[in-house]
Amino acid sequence: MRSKRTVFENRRIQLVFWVVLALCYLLGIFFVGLGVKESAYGICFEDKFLAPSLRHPFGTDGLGRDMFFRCMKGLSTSMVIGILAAVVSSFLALVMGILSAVLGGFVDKFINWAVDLCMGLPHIVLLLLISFMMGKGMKGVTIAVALTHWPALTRLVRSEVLQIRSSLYVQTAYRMGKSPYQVAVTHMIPHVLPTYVIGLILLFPHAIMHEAAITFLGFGLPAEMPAIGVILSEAMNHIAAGKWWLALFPGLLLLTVVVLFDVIGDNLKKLWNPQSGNQ
Amino acid sequence: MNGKKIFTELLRMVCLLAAVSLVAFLLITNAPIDPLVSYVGTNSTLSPEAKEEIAEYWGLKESLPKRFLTWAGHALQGDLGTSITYKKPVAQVIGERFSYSFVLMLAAWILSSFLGFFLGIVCGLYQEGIFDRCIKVFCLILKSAPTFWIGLLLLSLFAVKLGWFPIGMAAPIGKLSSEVALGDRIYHLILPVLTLTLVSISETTLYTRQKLVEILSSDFILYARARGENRRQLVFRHILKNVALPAITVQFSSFSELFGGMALAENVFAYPGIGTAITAAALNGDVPLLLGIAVFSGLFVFSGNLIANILYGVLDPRIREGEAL
Amino acid sequence: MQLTVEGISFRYGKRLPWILKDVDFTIKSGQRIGLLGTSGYGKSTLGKILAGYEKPIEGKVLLDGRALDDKGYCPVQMIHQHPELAVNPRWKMRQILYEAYTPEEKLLQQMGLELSWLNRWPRELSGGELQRFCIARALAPETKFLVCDEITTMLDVITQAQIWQFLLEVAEKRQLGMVIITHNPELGKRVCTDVVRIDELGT
Amino acid sequence: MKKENILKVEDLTVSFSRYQKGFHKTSLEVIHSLSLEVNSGEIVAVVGSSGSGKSLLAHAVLQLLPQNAKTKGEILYRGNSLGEKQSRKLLGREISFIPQSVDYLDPLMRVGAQVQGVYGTKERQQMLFQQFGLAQDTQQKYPFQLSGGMARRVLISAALMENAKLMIADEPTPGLSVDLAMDTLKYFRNVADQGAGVLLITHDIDLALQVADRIAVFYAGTILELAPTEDFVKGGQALRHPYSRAFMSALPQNEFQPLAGSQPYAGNLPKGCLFAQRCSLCDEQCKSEDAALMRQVAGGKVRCIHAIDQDRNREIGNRHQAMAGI
Repeated sequence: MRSKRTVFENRRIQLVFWVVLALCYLLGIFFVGLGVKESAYGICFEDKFLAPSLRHPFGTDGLGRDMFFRCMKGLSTSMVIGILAAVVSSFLALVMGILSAVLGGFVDKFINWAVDLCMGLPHIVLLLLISFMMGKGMKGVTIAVALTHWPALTRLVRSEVLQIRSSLYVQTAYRMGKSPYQVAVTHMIPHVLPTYVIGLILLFPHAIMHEAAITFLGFGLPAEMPAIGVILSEAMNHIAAGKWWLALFPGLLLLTVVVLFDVIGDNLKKLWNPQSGNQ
Repeated sequence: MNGKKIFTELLRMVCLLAAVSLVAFLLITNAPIDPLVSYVGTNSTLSPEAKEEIAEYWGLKESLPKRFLTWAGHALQGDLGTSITYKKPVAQVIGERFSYSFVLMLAAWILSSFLGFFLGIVCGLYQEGIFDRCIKVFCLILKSAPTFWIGLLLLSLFAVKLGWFPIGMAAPIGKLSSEVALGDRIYHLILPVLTLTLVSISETTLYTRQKLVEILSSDFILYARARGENRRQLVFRHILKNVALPAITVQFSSFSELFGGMALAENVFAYPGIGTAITAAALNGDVPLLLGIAVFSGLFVFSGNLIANILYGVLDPRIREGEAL
Repeated sequence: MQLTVEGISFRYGKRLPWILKDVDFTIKSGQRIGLLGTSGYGKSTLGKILAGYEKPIEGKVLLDGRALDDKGYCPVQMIHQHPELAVNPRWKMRQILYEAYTPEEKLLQQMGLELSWLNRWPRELSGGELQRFCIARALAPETKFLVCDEITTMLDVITQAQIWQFLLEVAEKRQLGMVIITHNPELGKRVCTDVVRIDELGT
Repeated sequence: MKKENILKVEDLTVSFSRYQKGFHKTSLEVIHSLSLEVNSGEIVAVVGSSGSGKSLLAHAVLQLLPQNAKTKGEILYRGNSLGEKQSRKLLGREISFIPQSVDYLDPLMRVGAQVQGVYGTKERQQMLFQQFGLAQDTQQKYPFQLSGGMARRVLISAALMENAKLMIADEPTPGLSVDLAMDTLKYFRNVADQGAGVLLITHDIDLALQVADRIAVFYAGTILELAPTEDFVKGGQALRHPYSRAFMSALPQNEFQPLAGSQPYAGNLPKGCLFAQRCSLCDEQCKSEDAALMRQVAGGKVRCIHAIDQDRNREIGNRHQAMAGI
């Protein structure tokens, strides 16, 4: 049996280890957040503005609510929105990407134009407008985030599919009488899937960050719902009074979630395509 | 990049801009707000006839396409209506506030471009060194941290704890904007610029580093080294140009993130730019101002893309002299 | 069976020079025509047009008088210079080989294909082995003509001789028509029934 | 002109670390105890199939291997060891490299400036362009604007910018028929005649036969035989190594008779002689380590203990009868 060091020191196992660790942490937050009861972060005036302590790891806010559980709850709601938005966006991107590459011609031009259109407005402005149209609230922000993340991934999928379509083995397949459908399923999907899944994973943190940003500006989740955006916008009023912990910890939690998703995405990218794995 | 190409590019941009304003118009007018209120304001003191006249002027009664055409007609002549939040013509509001935002964005853009480019080059040259690893982790964190959170932290650290910088606004309170000295404006500008720079620097650094790593493993660098070029010569003769070209175009096509970052930074620092204006407009349901700023932001992003395309055509010989072959 | 090409002209863009200008070319079953000339004079382009990979700007490609249509298995198959580009890197060799038809055991032996290679990934095989798979894949029962575009240029001399030995054997037995594109006149003389220079074909 | 040893490669091994199918890390020997030397006034051709690692030999001599490559063995340039430091002073001056195609030129830099390099002068570059019949405006052009022929002449002129003592060419005339390649390679001949050593790496044996003084047969990451070109032209009995003879007899202009089997992979090289499984003379001795040592036999070097030696074939001859008798 090889000594422990070489097995662990080997890069591929490290990659898998980080992915698993990140996944457990995220699932942990997700389920703890869902499970947290209302009472855990209820209002109780006597311990207002407590600094972080053992009983309240993240301290308490102006209404004495425990920040730790409030953040966990907020983050898991954000994650729900993030998952929903990422799935919708990436599915839209997959369909659009493949359609525009395979059908080409007018469809390709139109989808490219639509992508440029969506990319034309700054992301925050587009989010703002959509959530404004939906009359703010949770529904508004979810739809806004879902409908604004598909362009980037569409371009990625389209360029991947275009590359495969012009490859020699696809042309040979056509010359062997394979129909476009057969080629799409047998040749294209195995190639596009890794890009798609990694795109989906890397899309997720962006969705959460944008949801928090819109909520912070006052357009996302309503004020009474616990959400990182809401917590941070409340924290802004108390910054001048020196309540630093109200701003620090919620943001830190959100940061760790986003970073871990990037870690998972990058490591999977290295694991999946064979050549790069050989460095 | 001959004239014909620039013309088609311009044409494409104009028609995209028109489409963007249509999309913005549709989004905003479908909001659950009564159009008249959005033009007049909830507690306006105008007489019914005046309200009627406004409704007539903006064609608020007609069907959606008709309303868009009337709006577009007025907009082209520079009349975007009056903003109910600031009680001033929208065009004037955008003009004033954009000058503040422009300074903020320009400073942050320049800082993050040059610093990011430099850091990317150094990290790429000394790959897997301690410096490279620290910068990569630093960039990953900055990339993943929400803009407004960074703003809050800077605010609470520098402004509150250390008291070096003002809490917010663009000028000391109670001073007329005309009397505000240049020093004061810069003094109020430092924290927002720092926030926006920190947020946009990570993308540039990582992108430049990635391009550099690709180029270092390219055939022409191998050949240059085989011709006896040392590291310094490699950098100045080959690497800088080949990395700068794509980096420049990316910097110009990232105006959209820049605008988004600016809006968030302004709201954290209560900086009187176009960012705070758009949030105020959306909160008060001020349709003309919201529409005006939205279309303006589209124009801003497109100008960036246009410059990026033109620059690429001018700088890259393969395109500039491609047709000459 | 006869494959003819009449008045073929081809260029990649309106402003680019003509690569092929009204080329006429005919090949009958059992015939092996060598197409010689240095690279960049349109040998591969003509090969691609014969096998239907490229559509000519002018002129027609006829198989026994009928136009070569796009649907179904094309009786004119092509084998390329770089075998690693002609196989899907994410497929195992078995799937690649059986994409169009299931070759019988005897053909695989004849080609020198070991069964253990069938469940390998393309990147685990050498150029010579990949090329054998590409050839076996193209030899479906419906194949009547083979266009070989510099198929052994990248390989070492012994592998080249091995591949041509079994390819000629199969071609002879099935009376296949073969268009053999090469820049090596010695190889042309050795494997072809007659040799043509590309620059003599068009105007 | 005194004959001087320009380049001497002794028992060079180049290996890379890479991941096998599972999770463990293995080191892959792409060049395996290779020995070679190039003397002044001589063109030595290294012939082997493309993709078998020949280019790595050029990069190893130029000290330009990627970081994750590990090398063992000696590389001597005019007698003294060629390390990273020494090569920095020599590359581009005394040692010049001719790459395969225009991809080796910086796409954003005009061709004239690149040919001039860091040590050349404008006058010499213009003189060389004239000498190679390149139009006056070529120096203003960018690499993507060069046709195939122009590109080759530009790359050759770059190599001739300094009067190099050692010239290394990696597949300088890809896809060219021999007669056309000759007008590019005749410059190699007069560079060699002026006392430089030329190492020509190619997969085209016909080219080597036309232009090289000595030919090295590259097989599975090593050189099996290094012999004067005449032995190869005579073919058959004159060659020492069974693989060289099989190699020559497989040529279309010769018998076109292929030998069975294929080259072993760099991943799993057999012990001892690499050609063992395909060799008719193979016996127990061939498996041992010293079977793979390079030996001097009748004016050429060979890596085979049963090497066929023309004047002393007594010992080899009866081995053949014994074999045939079984």
